[in-house]
Amino acid sequence: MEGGAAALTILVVALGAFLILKGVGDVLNPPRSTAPSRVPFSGGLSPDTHAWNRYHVRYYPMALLFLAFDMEMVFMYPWAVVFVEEGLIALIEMLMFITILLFGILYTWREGAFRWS
Amino acid sequence: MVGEALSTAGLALAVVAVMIGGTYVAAVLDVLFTRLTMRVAVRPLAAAALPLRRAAQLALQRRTLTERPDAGTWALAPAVLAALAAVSLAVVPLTGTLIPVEADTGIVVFAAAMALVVVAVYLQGWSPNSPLSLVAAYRFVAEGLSYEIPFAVVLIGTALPARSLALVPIVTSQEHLWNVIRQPLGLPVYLITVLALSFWGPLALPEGQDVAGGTSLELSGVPRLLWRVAQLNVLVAVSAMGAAVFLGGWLGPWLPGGVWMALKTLFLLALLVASRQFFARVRTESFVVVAWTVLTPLALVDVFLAGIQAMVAAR
Amino acid sequence: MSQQAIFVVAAAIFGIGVYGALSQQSFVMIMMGLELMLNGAMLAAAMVWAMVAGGTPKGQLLVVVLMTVMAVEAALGFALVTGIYRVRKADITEKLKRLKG
Amino acid sequence: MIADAVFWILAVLAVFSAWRVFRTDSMVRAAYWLLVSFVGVGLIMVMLKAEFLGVILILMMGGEMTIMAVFMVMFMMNPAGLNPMIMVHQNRAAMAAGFGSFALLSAVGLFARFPASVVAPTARATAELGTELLGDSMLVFQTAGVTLLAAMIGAVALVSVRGRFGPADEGSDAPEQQPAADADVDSSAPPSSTGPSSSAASSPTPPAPSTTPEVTEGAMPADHSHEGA
Amino acid sequence: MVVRSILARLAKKAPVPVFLISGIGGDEITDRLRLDDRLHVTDSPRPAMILMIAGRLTSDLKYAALQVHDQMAEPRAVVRWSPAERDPAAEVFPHFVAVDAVAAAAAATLAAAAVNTRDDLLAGSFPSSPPLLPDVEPNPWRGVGPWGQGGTGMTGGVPYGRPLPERAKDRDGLQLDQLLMRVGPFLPALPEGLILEVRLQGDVIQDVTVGANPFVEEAVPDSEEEELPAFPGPADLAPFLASLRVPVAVAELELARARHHLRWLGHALRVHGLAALGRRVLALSARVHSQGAGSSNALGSAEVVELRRSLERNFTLAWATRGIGRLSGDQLAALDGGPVARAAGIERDERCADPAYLALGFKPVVYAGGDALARWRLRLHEAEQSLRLAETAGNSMTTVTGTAEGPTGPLGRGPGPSSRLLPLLPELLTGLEWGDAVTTLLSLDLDLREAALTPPGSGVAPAWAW
Repeated sequence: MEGGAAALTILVVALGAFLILKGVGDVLNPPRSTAPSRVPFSGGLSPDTHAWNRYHVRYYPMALLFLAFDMEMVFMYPWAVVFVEEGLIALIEMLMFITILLFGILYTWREGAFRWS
Repeated sequence: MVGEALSTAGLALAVVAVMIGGTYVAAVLDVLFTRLTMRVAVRPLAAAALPLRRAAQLALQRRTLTERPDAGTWALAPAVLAALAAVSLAVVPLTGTLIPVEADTGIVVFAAAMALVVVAVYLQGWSPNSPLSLVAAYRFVAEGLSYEIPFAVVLIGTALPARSLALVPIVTSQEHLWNVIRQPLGLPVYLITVLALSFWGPLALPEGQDVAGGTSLELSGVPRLLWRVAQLNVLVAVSAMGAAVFLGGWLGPWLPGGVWMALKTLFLLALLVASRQFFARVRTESFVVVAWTVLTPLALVDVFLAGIQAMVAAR
Repeated sequence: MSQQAIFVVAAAIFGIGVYGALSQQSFVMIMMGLELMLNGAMLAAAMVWAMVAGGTPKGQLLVVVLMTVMAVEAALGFALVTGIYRVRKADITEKLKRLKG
Repeated sequence: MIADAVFWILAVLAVFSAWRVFRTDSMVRAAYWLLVSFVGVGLIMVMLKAEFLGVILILMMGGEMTIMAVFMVMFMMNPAGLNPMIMVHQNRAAMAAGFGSFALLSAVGLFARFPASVVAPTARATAELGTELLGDSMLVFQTAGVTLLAAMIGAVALVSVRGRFGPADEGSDAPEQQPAADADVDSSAPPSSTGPSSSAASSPTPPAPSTTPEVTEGAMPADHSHEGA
Repeated sequence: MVVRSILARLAKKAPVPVFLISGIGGDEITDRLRLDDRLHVTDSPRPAMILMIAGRLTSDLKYAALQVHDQMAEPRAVVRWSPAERDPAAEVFPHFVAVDAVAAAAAATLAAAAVNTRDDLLAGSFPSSPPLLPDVEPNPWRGVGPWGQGGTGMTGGVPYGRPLPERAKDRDGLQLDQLLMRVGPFLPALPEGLILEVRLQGDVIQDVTVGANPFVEEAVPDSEEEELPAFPGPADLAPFLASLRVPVAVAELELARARHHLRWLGHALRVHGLAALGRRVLALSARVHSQGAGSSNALGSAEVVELRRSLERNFTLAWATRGIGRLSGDQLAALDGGPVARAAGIERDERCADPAYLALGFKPVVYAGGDALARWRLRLHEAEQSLRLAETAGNSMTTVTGTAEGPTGPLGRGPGPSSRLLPLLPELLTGLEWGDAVTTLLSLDLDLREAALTPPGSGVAPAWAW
């Protein structure tokens, strides 16, 4: 709890310090620009459109795999704490759980879904 | 009440001091390694001053804008990155007694803060509305989703012998044998994943030359400086954590604990900083495949080996 | 930080989630509404664990299960959205209704 | 006292950001507002001594919301919200349902009597959860594994285009849709995202969509929302 | 003010951040500038303080240079050097520091001028260069649409000055937006002067159009201007072009080849993330230069051997380039030899036809991989071989004229190597991820200056003749 307060303080201080430094920079040298200066850099030429687009994420199967696989962490942390006390049963149960999940990676890999689609 | 607040402030100051000092050292180390690789004369004093001079130069620049950027998230990105680095550094015990944030779930806090790094880098690349920067942002998402699991899993491995997620027990559990020896797969996997996490060296995918700097492509002046500093902050935080969980933290003979911790952190920091002189940047796709099919299984093997080892040791 | 206060906050988050899930046209936005509802539920569950049930581990387990549900929902939801977009070239619910008719 | 203040700040942050999710045009911002809401709830959980659950929630959501952002940008037209947009239907009914559920649940919370049994300050919450997972609730744990595996395989099989069941985009060139074919749709609001639909899309860049009917949709809240539909 | 002066004093000894632009006749100078300790060459114009223009700008380059100038953060200034006495492009930069020096001294003078100009900029005694392009939005939009943002509907109009990208088909079956990206002539990762119009869906290239070569100048027939000065071609090709007409010392040619390959390697390593090592290789290439032909030892070959050994062991470099940018059989045939073909197992080298080389025991280096990995290994191997040849060649001269094996491919037979490669780019790059596309482009060693000697429109009469 006290630790949480300290961590929160540090978080807010760091966040604030960086935002303030940026503000100071803007006060020291207020940004100003012309339309050509705002063109995004790609080697000296201008684009036709905005860069923001319906970006085709080529690794979306991997992203979905991550969503599910990431959950393993929720179970693994409490498991790690009691592992030594529980002994063999803990090892076997987690081995089972992880083996089940590893099939997911195996399947994805076999489908070639880690490659750019 | 007041005393408590004062001690909290003191600990927060310690974190800030370590962060600033570490960042400066990392910047100087980078200059030194770069010049050594170039095989040009290295003047230590000039190298020590160079990061400050560069920073001053950037501070004097007028920041540039892009066409309709997302100004809010653009300003927030470096601040978020630095704040995450600060929080993750704060959970690392600096000595047996100087523990800025004593959390029962220290490594979970660390992993959570580092998981949010993806958010900061993605926002940095997304916000300026610039094509190459956007490509870089999405690259880092691919990278982030790949390194996160092995990164968190090898940290869990260090919690097994300690029977706790808090960092002080994890360090003291290494009294007889450091985790780097006990769990030989741990530190290598950790170092690879934190390189990806701090987008540095061979895994600086979102800042590659092929995207002309990517996430920092449109940055000039103070925002660029802050982004560089925040990136080094992350390097410092992960080095300190690596020293604590794999190299026995403050443990060591003859010297005071703080010195040991500083030396070990420096060692890992130097390794990480130097990596960019030796390894070419890898392809995003290759990294994704390897992270899932090699690093993740290796990390899981590491955890189970650590578990068996801890179980045998407890008998 | 009483039971009641936390419950009201959880209810507010849940209510916003209900609004989002019902009002949004885009599938992904609907999923955000669902996630918010689960967010409120998790907060309530955590409160029950800490303040009502006296720290029984089952309370924590409930939160973990809710989190798993969220991950599964997200993974399958995104997969479905991708599949729908692939065929229909849109991700909004109206289009689906129209295609049915 | 300070704890109360912190709680209320976090609570307001969580609720405010939850509300912003549906009130912002930029998909990235929407996803990260949701993340802020989760972070707020996670921190409240930490204050409730559910330290592990709170932190792990933030850890999980960091990844999940980035994926959320990435998918939303992928599928929403105008993902950065450069043109203002409101993609809502039955707005008023939804608003009523939202308020209704909030009022109902709050009433339950405020007026129902719960036993007050506070978690022991010395409790090792994470270890207890671990023991529970490995002991009594072992089945839950293993079922979760199987469920996650099913989710992984299902998701990957659904999306992967080079699966062994042939190309996934077969039949993806939908015929031109006739908006007026369906009576229950407001005919003034033709399909919004069919601008360069099938036939037009075969040429790499169709002309700017300003002349296609899609512009009528989503321009103004009043034009757009299908209230009472 | 106090803060500013303290910062300015601190900043004075920092390397000057420069954005390098290399025009006609500036190719060797930019390499030397990269080796200058006083300068820090940036990847993007945004953090640069000095826009450094080495060489004469053609009209195509001029506009891009103006754009880059305006993109730089203030305070900024232009420092330039031109080989031509009168440079019409110079007039567009109203305020610039002109460096007047012979080509050999230009790099050092430019660097010194950059340092002085930076110091003056920071001290406020030299005004920051004002924006040069007119402050006009790409599209008029203000006030249009319900919120004045320039668009109506969800995707219509030109919100904030530009339209939104449009959807297009994709190999993946998801019809998402296609982003048209114009990359060009000054993107540091690409060959100097290469302009590409790339259509990206996600980070995968859907379509590539190669833009006009900016080094090709069209003389305006009725202009009052004096004749354009003759285009010299790339500097490191000069001995090879000379050998088309007269016999040239083998040692000189081989040194030039080694220099070219090392120079290429230096740039490639920088783009692959090994900037410091790349600089070391560039410095090595410059040393090969200064020792020149004739001296039979200490040409840096020992260093090249060591470099080759260490790079062959660099597994991440191999990993980043393996399997990238393979050419099909037809494409290789169109190249008619050269390092890219030799890296794909085609043993063709003009030097084999020259008795002078055969007398030295020359055998062409051939690699089998055909990918970017094989190409850089081959070039490194050839550099080592060339240095050995130069050491043993003594005073022997080439005997064959009319054709020559240039560092990038055969010269004197139809279009030059880069002119042969450029038309292959669309086919080669389509379907690649952007990073892989850059790796591919890099590995081909395109030289737009060389391509300007045989512009595509010039038909069968190559410009080797002059």
